[in-house]
Amino acid sequence: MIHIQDVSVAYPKGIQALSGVDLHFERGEFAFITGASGSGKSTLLQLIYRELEPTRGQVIVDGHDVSQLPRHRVPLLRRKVGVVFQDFRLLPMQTVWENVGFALDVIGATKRDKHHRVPLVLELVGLADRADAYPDQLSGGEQQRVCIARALVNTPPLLLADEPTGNLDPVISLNIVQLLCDIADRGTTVLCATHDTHIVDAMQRRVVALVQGVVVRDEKTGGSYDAA
Amino acid sequence: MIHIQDVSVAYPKGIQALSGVDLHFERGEFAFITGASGSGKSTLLQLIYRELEPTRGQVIVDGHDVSQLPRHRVPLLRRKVGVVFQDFRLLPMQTVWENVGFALDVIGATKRDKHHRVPLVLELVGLADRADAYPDQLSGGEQQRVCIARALVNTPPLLLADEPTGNLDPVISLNIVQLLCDIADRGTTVLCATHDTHIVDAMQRRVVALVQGVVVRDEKTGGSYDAA
Amino acid sequence: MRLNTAQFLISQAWSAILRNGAITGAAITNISVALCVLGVFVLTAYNLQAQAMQQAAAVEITVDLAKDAKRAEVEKSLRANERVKAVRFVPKAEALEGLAQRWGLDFSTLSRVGNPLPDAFRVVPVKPDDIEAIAEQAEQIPGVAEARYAQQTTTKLLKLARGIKLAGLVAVIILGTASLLLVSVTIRLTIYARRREVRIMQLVGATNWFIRWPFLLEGWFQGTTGGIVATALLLPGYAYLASLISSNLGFIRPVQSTELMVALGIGLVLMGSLFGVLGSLIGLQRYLQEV
Amino acid sequence: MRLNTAQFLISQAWSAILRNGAITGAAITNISVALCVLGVFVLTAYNLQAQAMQQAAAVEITVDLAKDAKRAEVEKSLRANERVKAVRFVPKAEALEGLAQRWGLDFSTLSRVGNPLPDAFRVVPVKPDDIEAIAEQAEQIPGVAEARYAQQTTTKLLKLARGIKLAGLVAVIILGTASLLLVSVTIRLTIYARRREVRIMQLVGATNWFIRWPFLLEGWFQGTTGGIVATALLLPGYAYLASLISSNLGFIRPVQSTELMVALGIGLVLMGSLFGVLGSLIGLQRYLQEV
Ligand SMILES: Nc1ncnc2c1ncn2[C@@H]1O[C@H](COP(=O)(O)OP(=O)(O)OP(=O)(O)O)[C@@H](O)[C@H]1O
Ligand SMILES: Nc1ncnc2c1ncn2[C@@H]1O[C@H](COP(=O)(O)OP(=O)(O)OP(=O)(O)O)[C@@H](O)[C@H]1O
Ligand SMILES: [Mg+2]
Ligand SMILES: [Mg+2]
Repeated sequence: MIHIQDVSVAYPKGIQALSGVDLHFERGEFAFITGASGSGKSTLLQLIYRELEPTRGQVIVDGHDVSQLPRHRVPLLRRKVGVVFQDFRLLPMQTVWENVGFALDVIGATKRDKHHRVPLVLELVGLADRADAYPDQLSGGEQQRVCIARALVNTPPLLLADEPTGNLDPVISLNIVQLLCDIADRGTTVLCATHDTHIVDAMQRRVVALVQGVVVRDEKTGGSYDAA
Repeated sequence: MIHIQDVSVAYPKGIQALSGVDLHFERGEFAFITGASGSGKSTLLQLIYRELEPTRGQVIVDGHDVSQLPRHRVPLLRRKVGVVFQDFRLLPMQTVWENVGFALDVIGATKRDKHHRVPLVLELVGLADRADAYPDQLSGGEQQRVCIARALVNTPPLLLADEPTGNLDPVISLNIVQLLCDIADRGTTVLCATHDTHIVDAMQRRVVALVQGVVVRDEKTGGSYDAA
Repeated sequence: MRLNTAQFLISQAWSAILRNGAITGAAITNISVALCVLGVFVLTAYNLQAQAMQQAAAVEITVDLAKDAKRAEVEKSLRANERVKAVRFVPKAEALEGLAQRWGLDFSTLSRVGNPLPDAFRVVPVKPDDIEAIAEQAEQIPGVAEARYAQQTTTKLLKLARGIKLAGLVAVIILGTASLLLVSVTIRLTIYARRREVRIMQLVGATNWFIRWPFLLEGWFQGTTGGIVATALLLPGYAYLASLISSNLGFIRPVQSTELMVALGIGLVLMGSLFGVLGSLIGLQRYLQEV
Repeated sequence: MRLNTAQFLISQAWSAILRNGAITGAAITNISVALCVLGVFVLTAYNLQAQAMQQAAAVEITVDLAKDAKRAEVEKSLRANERVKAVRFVPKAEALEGLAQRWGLDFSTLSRVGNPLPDAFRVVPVKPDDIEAIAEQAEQIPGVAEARYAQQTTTKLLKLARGIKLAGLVAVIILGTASLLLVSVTIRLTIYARRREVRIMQLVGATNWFIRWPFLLEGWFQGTTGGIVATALLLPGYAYLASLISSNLGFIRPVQSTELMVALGIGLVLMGSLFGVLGSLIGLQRYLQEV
């Protein structure tokens, strides 16, 4: 599903966010991306939904080289990728319901479909009763859950979750990650960047660890023992 | 230092964020505020720096009733309170250096003072080499550390940290919280809202636990055993 | 685009208009002001030109008859010209009386020494522009001694009217451009305020047109409303001013044509819509550039 | 405010201007356009009024002498009036010749029957407004039979000039208000785009004035730059247009006074600064309202 081949990303001022990263993820695979703050986790995920292009190397998603994608095809790629952004990125003038519904509007879903699926995912993240609230009327964790709901609602074949539990308490966190695992088991590829060692330890799934932009560890199943 | 007396906060649409909260914090005290997502931690902190006024009850900070404060005195209160915001709230058009410096500019610090103290706190949070970056050129954890640096830089007598380690890896997290504890031991009152059970367990400090806006536990020293 | 999507985009635009109340209001204010100013300019130019034309239209041609002329035939020939609006016979006695009155002379003395003036026709042209041609043609008529008119004054006034027309056109084009600038910059500012939203929509997989439509509709709404407000301010204001001028400066007759007013109103509203849509397109382009 | 703080606030404003390049540019564009339009209006009104005054100024008073008048004494009395600019003697023969020419008559026949016209002085007033008073005073002078002038035309022109002056003033006031609106709404939009920043500053403990200063300076900068740009566009443009009109429509003499240009330029720049500052103040107030 995802083939990252010898990818490097350099930001201006000589900041090397990723160096020679080689990673391959199968369809339906679940993987944690761990690493210290600033080690390149978000950068890695941004490559996949093409918020960023690699300075060197290739990122192939679902058979297409992402950097070769013509501009008008980029939205099509993004519709196949659900993203939980580290900073949420909710539309401030839209309610929770509308924010989640937007991901369905974009793919041209019918009204009926929307009214069926939006409440479902809101229930899943425990926000059914806050559907009419605007993002700035929510707590940090609630906003994060809206973002998760939006990423899930159109059941994309690929799910990228950047620190999806940073603002959530341990119980909800575990539920959410369990949910992501279940989704992966039903055929969705899930990459989850996280710092939460508890969760990594609990799941015993594939772990990719980054240190200063270099993959230092990639194990099929594992804990967080040297993730930091 | 802080006296919260029978405080309730109700948001519109009947959302009761806090109910009858009675809490007292001494000068130089360190306390964790724990609780599930949406339990009212941020609301509690917002009362203290008067982003919010209680629907009922009194919040007394440093001898002044915060809701009675005339409008023009509010900035003076806020200068005595360093806040690590859950959503960072960095000025997007200012560099890291300027963002941190702004807290000093506000109190009219001299240029010399600024050039002395800003690098110091940036060093403390491990961002000395990113001083010239703008917030959107930083990773999530780096932004969070800038916010921490800004809260610390003018050594306020009161420090409120709302989920200060949500985007940080375990090692840095522990360092930051250790730093907060050290600051408390030197006489600053520190309240730290967090979900991180590791850290709460490691520190063995006062823990206030909220459940749906009600204080269910307040122990002088303790772990996180029933914080969720 | 499916009906479903269209519906969604319209509702999207409408709710954005409502929720961004302050900013929508600000944009509409700016657009109204810009269009209002444009309208004032159009009306001013139009009136100035009409005024000059009116003055020129007051000029008559005096067609002096030869001693042996056949009055009826000359009159027939003059009236045959379709560029002539009116023809009036002025006997030489009347002409002399007019002369005496104008110069404050004693008419009786003057008429005693014999009237040196000829009989004449006063000819009013349909269009002041034709005055020269009419005079020339009149001189060809047998029995006409001379056709005279206040040549200097008339050419001056005609030149002036044409100058004003040209200047007005140039001014309206310049001002139209200025309005377009004002409207599009204003809408660009409203989009700037929401650039983060545009980015988020892109990241969630919206195509550029999916993002554009609501903004276009919003721009269209703001522009059209601005045009309507401008018209609503301008037309009654102008009508009031015109009646004020008519009654206080009787000799100036401001243009009070319903057609002009309707055309102006429609013009302003259309310009508002067009500029609103264009402004949105231009304003968005920058943020849609980056994928 | 300590010098230190002042320095900081200025540098703050300056860097905001630079970093918000796009938005600063947009705001300056809008402000320039608004002020330019205002300037065009001022110039138009000024020229129209000057034109009407010029026309009125061309009117002379004809002072007819009585048969027994002492020419030298009358001339002395006329010249003694400080409201009189020029006095010219017109002998009756010259007057008759002029009359004959104007009416296309045979001068020799006319003069043979005796010249019925009196000797006269042609008097030019300093200010057209004084024409009535001068005529009245002239009639008091012994030896003067009558003082005549084209009363209808003159009063028309004077009324017109006054009307234009008033209308121009009203238009300039309305347009000034419109410009203020445009400028302040524009600046309000730029502030709207940065409302989050205002909130953050408040939460970090900045006083309202500490937040206001950089925005005021920015507004001042945008307004002043807008005024300068407007002046830079308007004055050369006007000079070009004026010379074009002078050479093509010789009888219209556009006002080409350096003082007027300087005053207009200064006026526009000052209005820009003032409106920029006011716009910032008004625009910010909303966001500073909430503590
Ligand atoms: N736009 C940018 N310009 C310059 N440098 C950047 C930019 N974005 C990220 N960086 C730098 O690249 C490095 C990797 O960033 P990235 O966001 O991938 O880290 P991360 O692993 O997600 O960290 P965190 O856990 O703190 O979110 C960091 O040092 C960051 O400062
Ligand atoms: N402006 C608001 N309007 C309405 N409801 C609000 C508003 N702000 C917060 N709330 C609600 O109040 C409750 C408490 O919110 P608060 O932000 O204090 O939670 P929290 O403990 O900080 O949660 P988290 O850990 O997720 O940040 C939540 O249910 C939230 O939805
Ligand atoms: Mg990250
Ligand atoms: Mg919170």
